[in-house]
Amino acid sequence: MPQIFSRTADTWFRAVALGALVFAVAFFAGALAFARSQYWDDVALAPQQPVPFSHKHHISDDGIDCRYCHSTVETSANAGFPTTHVCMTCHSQLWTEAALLAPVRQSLAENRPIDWHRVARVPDYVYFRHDIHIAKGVACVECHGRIDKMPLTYRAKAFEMKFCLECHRDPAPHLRPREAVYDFDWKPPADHAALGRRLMAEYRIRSPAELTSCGTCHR
Amino acid sequence: MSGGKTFWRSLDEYQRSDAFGEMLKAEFPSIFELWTADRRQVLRVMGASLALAGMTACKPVRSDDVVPFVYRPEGFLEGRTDHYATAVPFEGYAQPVLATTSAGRPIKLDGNPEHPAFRGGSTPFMQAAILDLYDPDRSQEPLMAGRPASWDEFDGQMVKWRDAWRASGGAGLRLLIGSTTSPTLLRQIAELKRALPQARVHLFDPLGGYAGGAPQRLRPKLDAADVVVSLDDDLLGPGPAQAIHGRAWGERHGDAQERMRLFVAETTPTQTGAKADRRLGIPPSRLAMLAKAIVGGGKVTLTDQELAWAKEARQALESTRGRSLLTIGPSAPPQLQAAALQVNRALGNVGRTCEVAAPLTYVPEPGGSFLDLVRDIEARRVSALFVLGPNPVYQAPGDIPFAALYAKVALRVHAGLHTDETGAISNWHLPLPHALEEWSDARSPDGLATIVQPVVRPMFDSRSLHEIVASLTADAVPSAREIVRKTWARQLGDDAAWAGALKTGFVAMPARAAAPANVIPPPSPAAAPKNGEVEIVIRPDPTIHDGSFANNGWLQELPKPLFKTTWENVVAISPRLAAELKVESGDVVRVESGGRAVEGPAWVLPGQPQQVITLYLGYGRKRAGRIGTGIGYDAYRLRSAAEPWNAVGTVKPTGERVKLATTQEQHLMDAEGADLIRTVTPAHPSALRNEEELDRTSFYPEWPEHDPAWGMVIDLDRCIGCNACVLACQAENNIPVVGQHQVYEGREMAWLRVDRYYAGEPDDPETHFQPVPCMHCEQAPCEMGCPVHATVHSPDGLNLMVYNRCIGTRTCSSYCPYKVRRFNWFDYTTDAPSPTEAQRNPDVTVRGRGVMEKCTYCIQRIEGAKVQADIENRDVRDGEVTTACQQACPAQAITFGNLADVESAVAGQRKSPRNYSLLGEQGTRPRTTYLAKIGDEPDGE
Amino acid sequence: MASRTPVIPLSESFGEITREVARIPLHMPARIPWLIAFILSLALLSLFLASITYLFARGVGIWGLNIPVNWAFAIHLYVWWLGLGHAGTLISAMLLLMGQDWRNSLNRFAEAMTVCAVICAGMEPIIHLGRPWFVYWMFPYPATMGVWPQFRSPLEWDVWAVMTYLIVSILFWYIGLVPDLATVRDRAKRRGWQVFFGIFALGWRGSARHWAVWNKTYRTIAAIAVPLVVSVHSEVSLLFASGQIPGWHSTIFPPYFVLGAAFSGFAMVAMIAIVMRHAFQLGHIVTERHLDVLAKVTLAMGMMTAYGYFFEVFDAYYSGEAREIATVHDRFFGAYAWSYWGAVCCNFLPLQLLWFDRVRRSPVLLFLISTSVVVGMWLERYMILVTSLYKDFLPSSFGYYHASFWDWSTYIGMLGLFLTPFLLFVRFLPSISIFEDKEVLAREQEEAARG
Amino acid sequence: MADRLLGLIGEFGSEETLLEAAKQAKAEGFRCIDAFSPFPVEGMAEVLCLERDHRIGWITIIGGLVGFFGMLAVQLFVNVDYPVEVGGRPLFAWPAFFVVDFEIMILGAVTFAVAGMLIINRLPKLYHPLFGTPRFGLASADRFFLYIDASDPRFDAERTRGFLGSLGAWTVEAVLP
Repeated sequence: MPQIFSRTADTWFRAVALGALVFAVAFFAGALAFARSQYWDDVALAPQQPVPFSHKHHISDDGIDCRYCHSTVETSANAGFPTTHVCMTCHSQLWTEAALLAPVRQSLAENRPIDWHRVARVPDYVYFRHDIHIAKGVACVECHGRIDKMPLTYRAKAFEMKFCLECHRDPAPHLRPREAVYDFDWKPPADHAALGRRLMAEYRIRSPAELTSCGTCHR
Repeated sequence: MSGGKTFWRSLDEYQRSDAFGEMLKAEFPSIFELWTADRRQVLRVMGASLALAGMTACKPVRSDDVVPFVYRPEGFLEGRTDHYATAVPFEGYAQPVLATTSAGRPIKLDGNPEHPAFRGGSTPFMQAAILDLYDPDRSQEPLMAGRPASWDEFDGQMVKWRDAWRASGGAGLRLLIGSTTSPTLLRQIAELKRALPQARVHLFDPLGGYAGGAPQRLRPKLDAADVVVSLDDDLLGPGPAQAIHGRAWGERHGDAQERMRLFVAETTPTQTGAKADRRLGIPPSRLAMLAKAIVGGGKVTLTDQELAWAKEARQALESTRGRSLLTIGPSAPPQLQAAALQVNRALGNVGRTCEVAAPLTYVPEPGGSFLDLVRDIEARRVSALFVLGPNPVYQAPGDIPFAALYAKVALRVHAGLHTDETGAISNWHLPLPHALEEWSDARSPDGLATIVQPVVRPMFDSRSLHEIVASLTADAVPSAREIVRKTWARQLGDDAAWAGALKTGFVAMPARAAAPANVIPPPSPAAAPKNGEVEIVIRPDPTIHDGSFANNGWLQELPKPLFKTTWENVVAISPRLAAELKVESGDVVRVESGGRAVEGPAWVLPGQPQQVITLYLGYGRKRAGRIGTGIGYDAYRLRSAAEPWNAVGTVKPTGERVKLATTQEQHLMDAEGADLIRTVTPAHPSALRNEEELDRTSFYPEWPEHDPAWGMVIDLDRCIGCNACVLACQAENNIPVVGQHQVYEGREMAWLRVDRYYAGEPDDPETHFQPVPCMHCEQAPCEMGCPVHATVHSPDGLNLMVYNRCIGTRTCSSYCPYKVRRFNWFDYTTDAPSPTEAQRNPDVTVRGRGVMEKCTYCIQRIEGAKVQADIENRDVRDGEVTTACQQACPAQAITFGNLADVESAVAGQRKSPRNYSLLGEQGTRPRTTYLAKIGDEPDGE
Repeated sequence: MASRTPVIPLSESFGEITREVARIPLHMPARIPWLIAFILSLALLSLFLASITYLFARGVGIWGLNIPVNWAFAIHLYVWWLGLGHAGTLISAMLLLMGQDWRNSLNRFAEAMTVCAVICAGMEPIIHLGRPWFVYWMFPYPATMGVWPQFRSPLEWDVWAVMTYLIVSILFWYIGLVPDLATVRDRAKRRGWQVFFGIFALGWRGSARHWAVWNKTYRTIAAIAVPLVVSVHSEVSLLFASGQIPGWHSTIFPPYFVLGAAFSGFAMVAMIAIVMRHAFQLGHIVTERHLDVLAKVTLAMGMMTAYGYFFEVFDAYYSGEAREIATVHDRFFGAYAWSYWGAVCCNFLPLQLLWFDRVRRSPVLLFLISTSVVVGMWLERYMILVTSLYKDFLPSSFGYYHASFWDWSTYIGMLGLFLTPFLLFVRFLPSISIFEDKEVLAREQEEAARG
Repeated sequence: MADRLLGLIGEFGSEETLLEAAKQAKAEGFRCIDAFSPFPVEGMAEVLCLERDHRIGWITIIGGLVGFFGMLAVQLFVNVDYPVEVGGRPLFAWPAFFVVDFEIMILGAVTFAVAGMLIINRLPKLYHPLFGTPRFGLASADRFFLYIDASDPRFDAERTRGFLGSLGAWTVEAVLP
């Protein structure tokens, strides 16, 4: 009986089998990694906006409070997007001729809204509310990152469920006094843990079981 | 309305292809499925940018557009809802509502809680009115001879006509208006008569009679009555005062100290009869005789049963003088109405349990009835007819060929929400705005007026009825708002008073003195059937009413309270007659009367008087829109102008059989069923069957108690089966309409259903209603079955349904002993027509294909209240969370709240001996429990 | 014992057995009938693909499902397919352990049938999902959602049970196949065949060391597979028994389901044995004696299943639960009484003929009776599902189920999903265990020699 | 290299003769012998002293334990990682968990057993010198072979060939690499 396979056949066979195994593992690992990558969660991507608005300039250089533009952040689920009118309260005086601001002036003149591209957004079936987070001492920076350092606005955190859960499971380290919520330079005190515990009690933060109950965010 | 253009065009294109609409209806689960218009355009029309709640994949959504305002409208807050007090019309009466708007679009209507009579109660019609606002089939621009035209063109024509009328004093000009209570319209009519003395205003009121209205009305005040005897008066059924009566009913039932006793004799089963302590089914031909037996005097020929009922009712009336009430239905002959008035006067009831007052609605002057108009057209005395609102071509009685007569009028102008049967054959059709879009006013049945204020910009190129009427005489027409304000100039002259009236939603108005009572002719017996004939009773449909709600998908799919059929009308037939004729529910029968005939599916209705059949108005529409056209039979064809509510004729099966889209089979309760609906009696005050029902032994360790612990109690003694809760739930929770075919298949989506059970003899059964939402079982079988944690329990006791986690195994529904879960068999929502999706509640996820859904106890409201309380650093107060069904219930049969709070209303009701769990023996520990009905008969009978 | 007729005729020889079986993949004796059957099954498979394409495009609403009957064809066929599959494992594993030599002519294709049936069974719950594209949520993987599967759900149990069963069935079938693949490899003349069988035979040489380790492994797996079969179908039954629906909520379900599964499975094996025997003239290997024993086992399983039927009724009355009794009445006289009586008639009436030796040995009659049993068990699974769901507790939510066109097309198409791989197996692999039959023959010859 | 003898292989006509030959070879003192047969020959394992090899059993048990406890660990972990109340059932619902644990125990046992069998038998082995022996193909049909390896201390090409012949081998062939 002649040999069917060559002497190297077994090596090939094992290589292929191993390769298939490696591929399968890599495929799953790749899928998991992809779901956590920028391709999927859009973190740190600054979309092209009609006006290259700089949060860095307005916050750090001009010292404008978040609430000046996002005026409903304490009273509504939505933080509120500034109307053209709000932009023009300043820009009718400053940079009135700047080419960059032409779309804003045009919007006011034609009474046509500016089409901004939303950067921070959760899926439709997630019911996020700004007002309660502000009221409980969760700072802007917790979700939006150092927006005061962003010349162009990008998504700072992956708005995935795990990200939300991280804080809902253990809110204490993410809390700060209510008055420091808009302060980007706030430094936690030495005993951050004690502060967290105190604020948990003071703000009557609900238990992790309640905060991680599905109905808290999904309805 | 720059954005309106493309929107129109697509609609227009759509409307031209009727065949397409037919195909949609036949072929697709959602009648709306394929029809889309550009969503963004619509949102711009709505005047705000917002993301509608929609369910997409699990991917975090990529950057998309956000379109802020240029100027923020005053008082507008993104993400928050606003409430406006206004009213929607029903039979010309105001139904005071609180309109909830989100991002500038109205999303929900509820009874105005400040209103002294409605006190927050709603009816299904009030709840459904919002869908009419977004009806994509509404007429959207003036039509001249069926072709699009502009208001400018119309105004141009108007100038010529106006000149002619001025010269002739309005000779030949006739207006035909529907039933109305609007003080402004009444004022305008009076002014019109002064300006054009030759013109005449006719009333077309198919539900009040074609010959004109009664000069007096008995206005019941049920809350003051200990005994109510109703002769064919469906007090608790559909009607402008349903919410008021329902409220009174609720206050005199359940845990009320002084219980109202209700005697009902009816010619066809109604909700009122279902709730009666003593019910009697009686053919219309003997109703007068029965009245005579109660009024007393004269010899009567009645059966023993009828006599016994009459005797008991009479005794009850007399034993509670001043606290009793005899009421006669509007469909009974006027002679009987007058007799009832007499009896109530004699018993000293007037002023206590009822009032006698002039009608609030427009009463035409002599010669102003519809029949007078018909005569005048025949006599060629009418050269221009403005049909302002009603639809006489469809709603005229069968013995008047109105379509042909109408065509004889040279100038026919129709104004309405739809290009309906009348609009289609008019020279001009003018779109009217929806009540939520324009200024007007109206009066609610209790006599108060409501200023109807717009809560949204008109979506289409419509013009207010008031403006149209004004333009008949005036060259320069003020805006509707100015016209309405002028009416109220004296009472609400200053801006503060006006603003106050708008805010509260009602204005007191002086009652007009009642006209003197007419001389009462002796009751004349209704036509008796000859051998082989049956008596025919004609009634408005329980959900579509007179046909004006035919294009409302919610109301079409709302199960009729007693039949549980949807999407068509039936011919109600008694079990015995059905046996004689060998027909079953679903067999088509042919009903003939006066040489005219209709064919419709029979429905064997327990409690229907034996030789009586009932037809229901409102169906058989030819031009209602995509939803309402071409379903059911048209009972108007069998009506006669002289006697619109009754007829005599024959009925026979055609041999054809249709499948009815019912949501519940007919069931008589057996012994086992009696466990589902329980009745307590003075002898047996506890609803519990045995001690075991309190046993909470379980194999499982208990989860920790939690505060709050949400729970609901439904009082079956108070429930009147009106379905307001069902529609409130539908409106609140974005529940889709799935269409007739899907209901055939058993796929209706209602989260809350009102089950109807019969007990006893089919000829004279007890009828029970039982609203069934999700029970939020503490040991929920459904949750155990879900492999992916898509339905789980929250610490505060909610049985959560996480749509975005659901993969659609349907195990939960298989395991659910109550079968309250609903499944998205197809994609019922994505491609809903553009305006209707604007109604959706942004706080509730719109469910996509393949996921389960069910009652959530309105979790969006719970979470909203919790967040508000948390912001204010306090606990949620009792009563702060109301579920949509609870809010809507006129009879206050539903209580919701925190069971862990011993002070709460719901915890109090749980302690009632009437409290019991549905299928409690299954160990599911429902959080929704029931309070048993209260009967005066021994238990189990 | 010695007096019984040998399962393999003593006139056979090792070489003869080798030749008879190996000629099927290598030379394909019944080329035309096979081709016709294969084209037919491909047609069915295309029907299946078309049906699920439409299903995925539109949603499960294309089936006649509703609330309350929100499970029907997909789930009852899941149970049915899995039940058919169980016989393969039982024949292979249980009878191996019990030293029943007659199994050796049947086990290979019975196991292949198991694998095909389990593939079909596994498909059913996936295609019945509302959102099948999220089926992977049933597995615990580290998702960015942070949410995990729910291990208290019988459906979750089923996922693991069916997955385990599928993998174990394939492994058991495959390692049993390896020595025979080597046999065919060594008979193959064409290079393509040599490579094909060579790779899958893994270089099997029939060494005594190989055999020793192989034997231990094979018997160990067999010993594990028997409780696996019992557990898998018990779990399937718990999918129903865990619910509180009258007609499901019964402790009798696990044994009742397992017995029913074995019953239908043995009938299915008999059907396939008869067809193969006829198509490939395997009369000397699959003998009348085989049919006789198969028929006896089927009869025994059938009688035990009948006991389950009886006991289920008895149980309902004994419990005194009104709803349980109502469900039993409903099965007897309700809208789906046809499915109950159909199941009873198809399962148990023709079965009684198997008490007669002549019937047991008649391939035609046995085939017909087996078909009747397979149909009967189909009806039984349908009956258990639909008659329980359509009337449960509240009369208001009673509702009827009628299978739609797409229900039927998916089901009939799925027969193609079953037949296509099975026919490929018959065509390309040794469908009867060569070495095990030689083993039997050797033993018989030895016994004969000893007298 | 090419003609270095690896061993000798003798062909027998039946399992009895093979078994007998193996016994004799063993008695003769040969250690490195192997037998090849189309089916497992009863008694051969004892002759070749293979019956005390319990590795497969242990591997299976280990696989079962890995499966059982691995799955249990997953179940416990997911309920600790995200505790959710489900139908009032306890977080650690042992009876429910054991169902899946049992299945995965079986899965682990079977996959370990199969993998162990392949590893112990050093399979797959597509190329093997024996396949080059002209008559070896019959080992999977109806012939029985006894192989004596050249590495056996008692091996001697000529004498061993004669020995095999004396055992009744029909043919004796040299196995070459």
